[in-house]
Amino acid sequence: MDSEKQVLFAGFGGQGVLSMGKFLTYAAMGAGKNVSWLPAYGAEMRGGTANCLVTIADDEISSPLTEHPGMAIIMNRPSLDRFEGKIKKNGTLVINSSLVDRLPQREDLNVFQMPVNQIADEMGSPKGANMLLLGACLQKTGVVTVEQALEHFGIIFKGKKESIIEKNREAFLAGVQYAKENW
Amino acid sequence: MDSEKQVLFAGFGGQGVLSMGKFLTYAAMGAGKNVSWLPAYGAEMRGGTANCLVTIADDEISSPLTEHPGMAIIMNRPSLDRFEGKIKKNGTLVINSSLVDRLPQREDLNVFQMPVNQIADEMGSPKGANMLLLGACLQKTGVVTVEQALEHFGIIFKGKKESIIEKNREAFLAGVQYAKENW
Amino acid sequence: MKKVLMKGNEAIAEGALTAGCIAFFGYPITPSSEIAEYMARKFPLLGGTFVQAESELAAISMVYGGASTGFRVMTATSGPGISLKSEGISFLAEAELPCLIVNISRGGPGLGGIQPAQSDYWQATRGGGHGDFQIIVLAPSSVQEMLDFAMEAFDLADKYRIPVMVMAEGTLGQMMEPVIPREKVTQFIGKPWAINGCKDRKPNIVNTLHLSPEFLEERNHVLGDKYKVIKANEQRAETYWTEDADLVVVAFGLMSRIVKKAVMEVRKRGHKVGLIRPITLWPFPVEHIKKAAETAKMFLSVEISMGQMVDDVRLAVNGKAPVEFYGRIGMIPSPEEIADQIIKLAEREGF
Amino acid sequence: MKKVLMKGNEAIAEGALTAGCIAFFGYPITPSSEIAEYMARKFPLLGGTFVQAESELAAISMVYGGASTGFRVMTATSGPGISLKSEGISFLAEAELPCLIVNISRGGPGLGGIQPAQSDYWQATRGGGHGDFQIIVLAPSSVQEMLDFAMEAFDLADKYRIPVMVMAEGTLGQMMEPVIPREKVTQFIGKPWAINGCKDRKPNIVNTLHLSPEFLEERNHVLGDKYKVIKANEQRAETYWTEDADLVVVAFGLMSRIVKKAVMEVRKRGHKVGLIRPITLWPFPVEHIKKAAETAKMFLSVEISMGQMVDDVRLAVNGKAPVEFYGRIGMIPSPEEIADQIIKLAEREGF
Amino acid sequence: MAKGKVRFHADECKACELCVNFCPKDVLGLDKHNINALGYHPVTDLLPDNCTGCGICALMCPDLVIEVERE
Amino acid sequence: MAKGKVRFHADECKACELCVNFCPKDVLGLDKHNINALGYHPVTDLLPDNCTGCGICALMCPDLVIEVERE
Amino acid sequence: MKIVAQRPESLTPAKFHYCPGCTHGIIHRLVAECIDELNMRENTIGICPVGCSVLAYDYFNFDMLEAAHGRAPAIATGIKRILPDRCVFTYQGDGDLASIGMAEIVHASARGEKITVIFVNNAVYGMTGGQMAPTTLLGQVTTTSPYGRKVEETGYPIRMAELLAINEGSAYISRMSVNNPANVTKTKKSIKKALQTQMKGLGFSMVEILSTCPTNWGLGPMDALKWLEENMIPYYPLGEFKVKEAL
Amino acid sequence: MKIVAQRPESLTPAKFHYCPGCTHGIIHRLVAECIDELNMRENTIGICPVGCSVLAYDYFNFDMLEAAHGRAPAIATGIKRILPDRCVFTYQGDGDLASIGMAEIVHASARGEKITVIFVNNAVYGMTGGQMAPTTLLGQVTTTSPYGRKVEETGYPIRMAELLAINEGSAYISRMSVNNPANVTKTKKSIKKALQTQMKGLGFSMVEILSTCPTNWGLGPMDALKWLEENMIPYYPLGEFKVKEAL
Ligand SMILES: Cc1ncc(C[n+]2csc(CCOP(=O)(O)OP(=O)(O)O)c2C)c(N)n1
Ligand SMILES: Cc1ncc(C[n+]2csc(CCOP(=O)(O)OP(=O)(O)O)c2C)c(N)n1
Ligand code: SF4
Ligand code: SF4
Ligand code: SF4
Ligand code: SF4
Ligand code: SF4
Ligand code: SF4
Ligand SMILES: [Mg+2]
Ligand SMILES: [Mg+2]
Repeated sequence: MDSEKQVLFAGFGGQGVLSMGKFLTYAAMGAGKNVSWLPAYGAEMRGGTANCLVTIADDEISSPLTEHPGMAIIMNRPSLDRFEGKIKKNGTLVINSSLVDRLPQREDLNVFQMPVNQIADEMGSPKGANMLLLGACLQKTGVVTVEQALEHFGIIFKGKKESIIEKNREAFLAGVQYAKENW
Repeated sequence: MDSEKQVLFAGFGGQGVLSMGKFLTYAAMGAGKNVSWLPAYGAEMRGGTANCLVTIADDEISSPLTEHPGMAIIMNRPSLDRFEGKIKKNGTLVINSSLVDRLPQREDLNVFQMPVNQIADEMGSPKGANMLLLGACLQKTGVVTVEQALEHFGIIFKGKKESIIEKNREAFLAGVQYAKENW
Repeated sequence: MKKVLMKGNEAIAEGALTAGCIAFFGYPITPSSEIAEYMARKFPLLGGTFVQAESELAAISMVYGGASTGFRVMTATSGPGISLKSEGISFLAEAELPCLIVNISRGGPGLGGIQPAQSDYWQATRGGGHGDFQIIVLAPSSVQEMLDFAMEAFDLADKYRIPVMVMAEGTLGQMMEPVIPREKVTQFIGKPWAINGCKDRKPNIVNTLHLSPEFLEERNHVLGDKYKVIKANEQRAETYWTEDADLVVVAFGLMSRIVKKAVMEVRKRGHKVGLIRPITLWPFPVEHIKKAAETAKMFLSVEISMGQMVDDVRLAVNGKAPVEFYGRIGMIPSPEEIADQIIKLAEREGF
Repeated sequence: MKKVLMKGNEAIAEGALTAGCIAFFGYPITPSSEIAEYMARKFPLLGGTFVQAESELAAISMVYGGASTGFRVMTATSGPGISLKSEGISFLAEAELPCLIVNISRGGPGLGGIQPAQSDYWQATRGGGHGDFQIIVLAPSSVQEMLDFAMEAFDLADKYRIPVMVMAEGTLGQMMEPVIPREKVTQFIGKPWAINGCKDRKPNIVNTLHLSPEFLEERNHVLGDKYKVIKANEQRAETYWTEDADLVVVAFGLMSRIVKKAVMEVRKRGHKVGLIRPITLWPFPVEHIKKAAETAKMFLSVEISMGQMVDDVRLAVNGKAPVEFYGRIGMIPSPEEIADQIIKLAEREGF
Repeated sequence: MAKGKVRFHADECKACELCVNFCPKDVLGLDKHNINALGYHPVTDLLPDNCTGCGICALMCPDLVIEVERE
Repeated sequence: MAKGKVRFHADECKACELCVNFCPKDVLGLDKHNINALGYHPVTDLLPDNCTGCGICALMCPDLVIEVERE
Repeated sequence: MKIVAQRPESLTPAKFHYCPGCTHGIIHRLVAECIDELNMRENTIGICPVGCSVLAYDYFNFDMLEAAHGRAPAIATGIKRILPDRCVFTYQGDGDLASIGMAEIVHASARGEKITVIFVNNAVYGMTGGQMAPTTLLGQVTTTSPYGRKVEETGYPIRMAELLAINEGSAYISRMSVNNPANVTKTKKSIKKALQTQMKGLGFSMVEILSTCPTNWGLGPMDALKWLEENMIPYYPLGEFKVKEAL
Repeated sequence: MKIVAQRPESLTPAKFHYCPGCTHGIIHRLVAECIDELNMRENTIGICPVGCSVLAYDYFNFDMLEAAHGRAPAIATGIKRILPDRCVFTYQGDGDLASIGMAEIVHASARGEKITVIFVNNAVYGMTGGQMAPTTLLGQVTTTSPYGRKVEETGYPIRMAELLAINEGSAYISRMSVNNPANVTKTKKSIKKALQTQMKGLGFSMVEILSTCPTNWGLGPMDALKWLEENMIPYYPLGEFKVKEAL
């Protein structure tokens, strides 16, 4: 692992991309890293796109910004169009293939696909789509380990109902499973 | 007459000092001079003091301001206190002795006094006090001539009722008369 | 035409009417209220619109609406009123709506006093609102210029689609001087962007919201480019006796006339002093100052403030000569006082 | 204390609470609303006062009332809101009422966008209101500093009886970083001037009206003298690698962190580049810049605006070296972009 | 009973189901097999023959998804 | 009938004559022989014996010129 | 077959950005239909507020102006005074109209300004993420009344229609709702009446419309309509509060 | 002899700067007397407006604050929320309260802010030299309605007491007048009731007081009182519009 990792999450406003990023941030902080979570806040308008950038480093983070994240988690088509060109050379691209109907044009990227919405719908928890994808990503890339993430589940969802936490954990683990089986 | 004359009018807010100055300004303009009329506007507050400075010149007026007017027409005591020291050396000071209960301390000034309020009250036109004093001043000092002033009476009071114009003219002429007799 | 004796405030109103202004929206405040009062008397006879707004916020918003119809409209106020209008002015600048905004300025900060001041200089030329924008600011120095600059302001506003401010010390609004009236303007620039009903054309939109960062940036560059053109073309100043001057005094507005008299006085006493009088406060007459800085040994900014324009003088001089400051607040210094200051400086520096 | 992950907006609110702030008056606006929301959650539990005002005008007036009681109070908003508060800020400055005003700034002018910007710099440091006045302006660059500067702001405000603004790009308000909480402040300066009922003393008056020109001028000098003291004592900046720098970049806020990374990058490539990060935007760290200007061959002001702070850099450099500008609007340039700019300059100038 | 026909701009449907709930003839429902560009299961006519063309669905649709024709 | 007495801070009188007009006993009037520091003929009691001390003059005086005593 | 419902000409083809089930969309359509039916599209100038409907200039197919927050009635005044024969309306949310824009709306009404105001009351600040509005109901949870709106802290929700009906300058004032088909139809009639009031020169006209904000209420679209009916209508009675038939 | 009328302790010895016969002076005295009688001088904070009464801080003998134009109710809110047991009142003119300060007064009332407002309605902007106010009567000549206020141009005078009485947060709202001794006495009673309403914590209280401006009306002091009686009272009826006795 490098000394500094930057992960971009992007999708529609309602897809929970900001929470995905926050989750990762908490988990990394719990794992003793320096972290920052930076949303491109567009919340003043409904129905727009949303994205956030998580930086995880061993040392002080001088810039919580980048134009070239090492990894991008893309939840919809417009986000792929917008960010494909920005990902670092040989970076990682994770795609929600339920809502992205094309593959990247670049050939240097490590691409992983998952029909997130379908799987979430099938599981009966459409709101769990983001946790599904996150689980898969962590399983595959180890930005933080799945164990580290699970450890901080309680802290991250503090104040939420137990049933909701449980649903999220289920989705997360299903994602982990999916990655193990398919990626 | 110098190429530039500056006359200060000062008194209470309700004493018509601003109109006195305007009158002189109109008259001087009518007489072909360059003029400016500059009030120390305090009208936002009631019951304060009021003063204005009239500049009359043959050439362009570069500064409509001065700290040292050649002539001051003082309608009340606080104004004397405030402006006595400012009048030009050997300048002219005209005092409303009805409301000014002292003489100036400076000895270089040409001083003229007139119990303006008493006379105006006696004439039955208390509002004519300012015109009384102005008439006297012009008669005495000739900043503009009495004839020039009378010529522009109609223009200056344009839009006012004829009876009001007449009252003012009467007061003005009474002032002229007073100066002839007493100064 | 024949000279007429007028108050500065009346002259500004008369200038606006002569320029074809058809609506005034304002809220009274000393020392600017006579402008509104003049309009209230005139418009009912001329068929224009006078609205006493419920506040300065409403007034500038009415100007926003009025200007968007393409007609010439204006408002007038004093310091605190400009503060209240500053959100609106930022909107007008971004929407590129031409209009006239008058500040007959008084002493601050806070409620302050109603006496003349120039301490709204920064507000007028820089931070009078959020975001990157500028408005053209004209500073008249006589009642005649109050009238003339009101007309000029409307022309500049239409030409560049920009709000134009005329800023004058309260005294200039209150004093009377003879004024030559001008010919009524009857020809105006077409305004195809105006909001007046979309008959026979596509709908027009007046808007300042730009949610996309890229477009927001583009808009700022459009404005920025326009400002560059204005800076290149519209810097205005008067210079007196600067060619051989050791000391160049910089002063604007009525203040500049007082300084002029002082400079004349001091010249008589043998000191080489000159005067630059900025007419446009924005764009600031950088070129005039730069030129003078080639030969002058010192500059002196005289303001009725604690020192604001002096920054612009320093920026223009750019270290070529020392720039001093002399200021009063709440009162206009007399020619004698300024002359004393100049002589003190001249003697100190030995020129 | 243990680090907590916090949004910048929450950190500012938490800092204010830690500093003993007992009342928040505000009106929601993106990207600052979380400050109000945080206070709305906390005050009912802590016994303080949260009032959602009907407008920014009302909010700043409530702050005026609240601050006059002598307690620590605050408000928070973004660009357009500051414009609406500018009359009130001028009043607060003249009445010398200590308080905290937060601007989580976004792109303008007009409604603009909600993306980060630094284009309210002029408004904050100069013309944000009528009349001659200044407020102290602090620019944090991390979420930790959002908390710390809120505390610092209250101390400075009380010490100098002056409104203090914390100004941060929207991004800084929205981003999360780990933060070390601080000890709660429990000791405060006495405020004998406060309005709280005249028991056992003469009545106190909070007022900004000064009808006498002489007294108005005196008040302006009282303020002016205070500002001089603050300028002498409170200029703050961080400098990195300026000792041997040919090119000194000046940048504040979150922007300065991006620049820092770029500068590190460029240093690696052998160019002698340094960074000055103004922490106080007013008083501007003139001394730091002057010092750097003794050796640096060039300055570069990097801002998220069309170029505002660059004026202050130029005023401080005073012609000793050229001062260049690079800016974006609506978006924060990346370290890569800044590095490119610096290298371009370095190569052009040959250092 | 009048005969009606509904047509959809399915790409603009946000699956709010207001039309579904207010249709007096239970004509409408969400198409669980499709996801539109907005990411929603768009509206469809499950029982087209029941439609009377009353227009209530269009009246309640906030997004002008539905056009209604009546005989 | 009650007996009253009025005293004046004559320097503060602005000669508005509200007291004069509202006094039910016509006690008050302006002193035409005096001008106070404000430049007005100040109020005075022309018929002091009529005063009942009813206080109406003080009630209506905007400038707190009048103090009233009653037996 | 004849078409009984289709996109009015006074709307552009642009898709609304509103959340699923948000009744802003219904209200937009009603306004557009009225303007079509009154044949005034080319004669109309609309003013959008700052609020979720800030982008209405993209949706209405006639001249549009976007106002500063709360100032729409003053802007409308500036336009209408110069172009008195145009149809000028503002479209405003409850934060915009009843909070920051209170002075402007009261004065437009007092002046009898010949404009029409479409006032969308959804009891919350939608655009900025669900803060309390002056119309938020007692007990209602918002991000700035996280423990429910309490009288002691924030006072009472303001009934704008009743307040403005007091002013003599108000010629037509009503409160409507779009919570069911019957009310939607009534709302449309009321909007048309308000526009006609303006064009007849009778004075100020406003239709307050109770509207939903599923997103910030945290309810599904249907539940939101139900919440509106059960909670808002009892506090904000529907009806016409002022109807001036002629001068 | 016992003293029946003398300067209240709650007034300083400073002379009023008001014009001859201006009833601002009477109202100042009434407020001071009420505060004396309620024994609250040391517990009171007053806020003066921008208007002729801007200098009231020189006249009232307790803690005073001078507000920006129209903002007094918001300032009062800031103080009262922090010092809830103090007596906080604003003193405002009709330009200050009903024009530029409309939003602040309506919201203070809606919030049920526990403050008292002394609202001096003299149908004109006194301080700035006689411009039209929102309360200027139809036909009344002012410097900005030089041909008489006309409905078509400026709409209708606003009746603030009636308007604010609509708000549930208003606990005591009255309109009084100081045109004759009987009404002055009633006004004083009403002011006291308003202050008591505040101190009992019942909500917002306001006394609107019809007052003269001889200078800008161009009338002598007595004629001004007569004009008030004959022209203002018919349009602005006197009385109590809202009296909440207890919570
Ligand atoms: C001067 C100013 N203050 C605050 C804001 C932030 N703001 C944008 S919309 C809004 C409230 C919108 O609520 P509402 O008017 O009820 O409309 P809705 O979104 O609910 O339809 C606020 C406070 C702003 N843009 N400008
Ligand atoms: C922001 C602002 N706008 C305008 C003014 C000017 N101004 C001072 S007092 C006043 C009106 C006063 O009228 P009113 O409130 O009726 O009080 P009155 O003098 O009649 O007692 C105005 C417009 C100001 N000081 N500040
Ligand atoms: S037109 Fe009527 S019956 Fe047909 S689908 Fe729509 S609501 Fe149902
Ligand atoms: S009402 Fe419209 S948007 Fe909602 S589900 Fe039906 S068609 Fe789709
Ligand atoms: S106390 Fe009564 S009787 Fe005596 S002077 Fe006064 S009003 Fe007249
Ligand atoms: S009422 Fe007062 S001010 Fe007026 S005349 Fe009588 S004593 Fe003098
Ligand atoms: S936030 Fe509320 S009001 Fe705004 S679009 Fe969404 S549902 Fe509608
Ligand atoms: S101007 Fe009018 S309100 Fe002001 S003090 Fe004079 S009479 Fe009273
Ligand atoms: Mg709303
Ligand atoms: Mg008044």
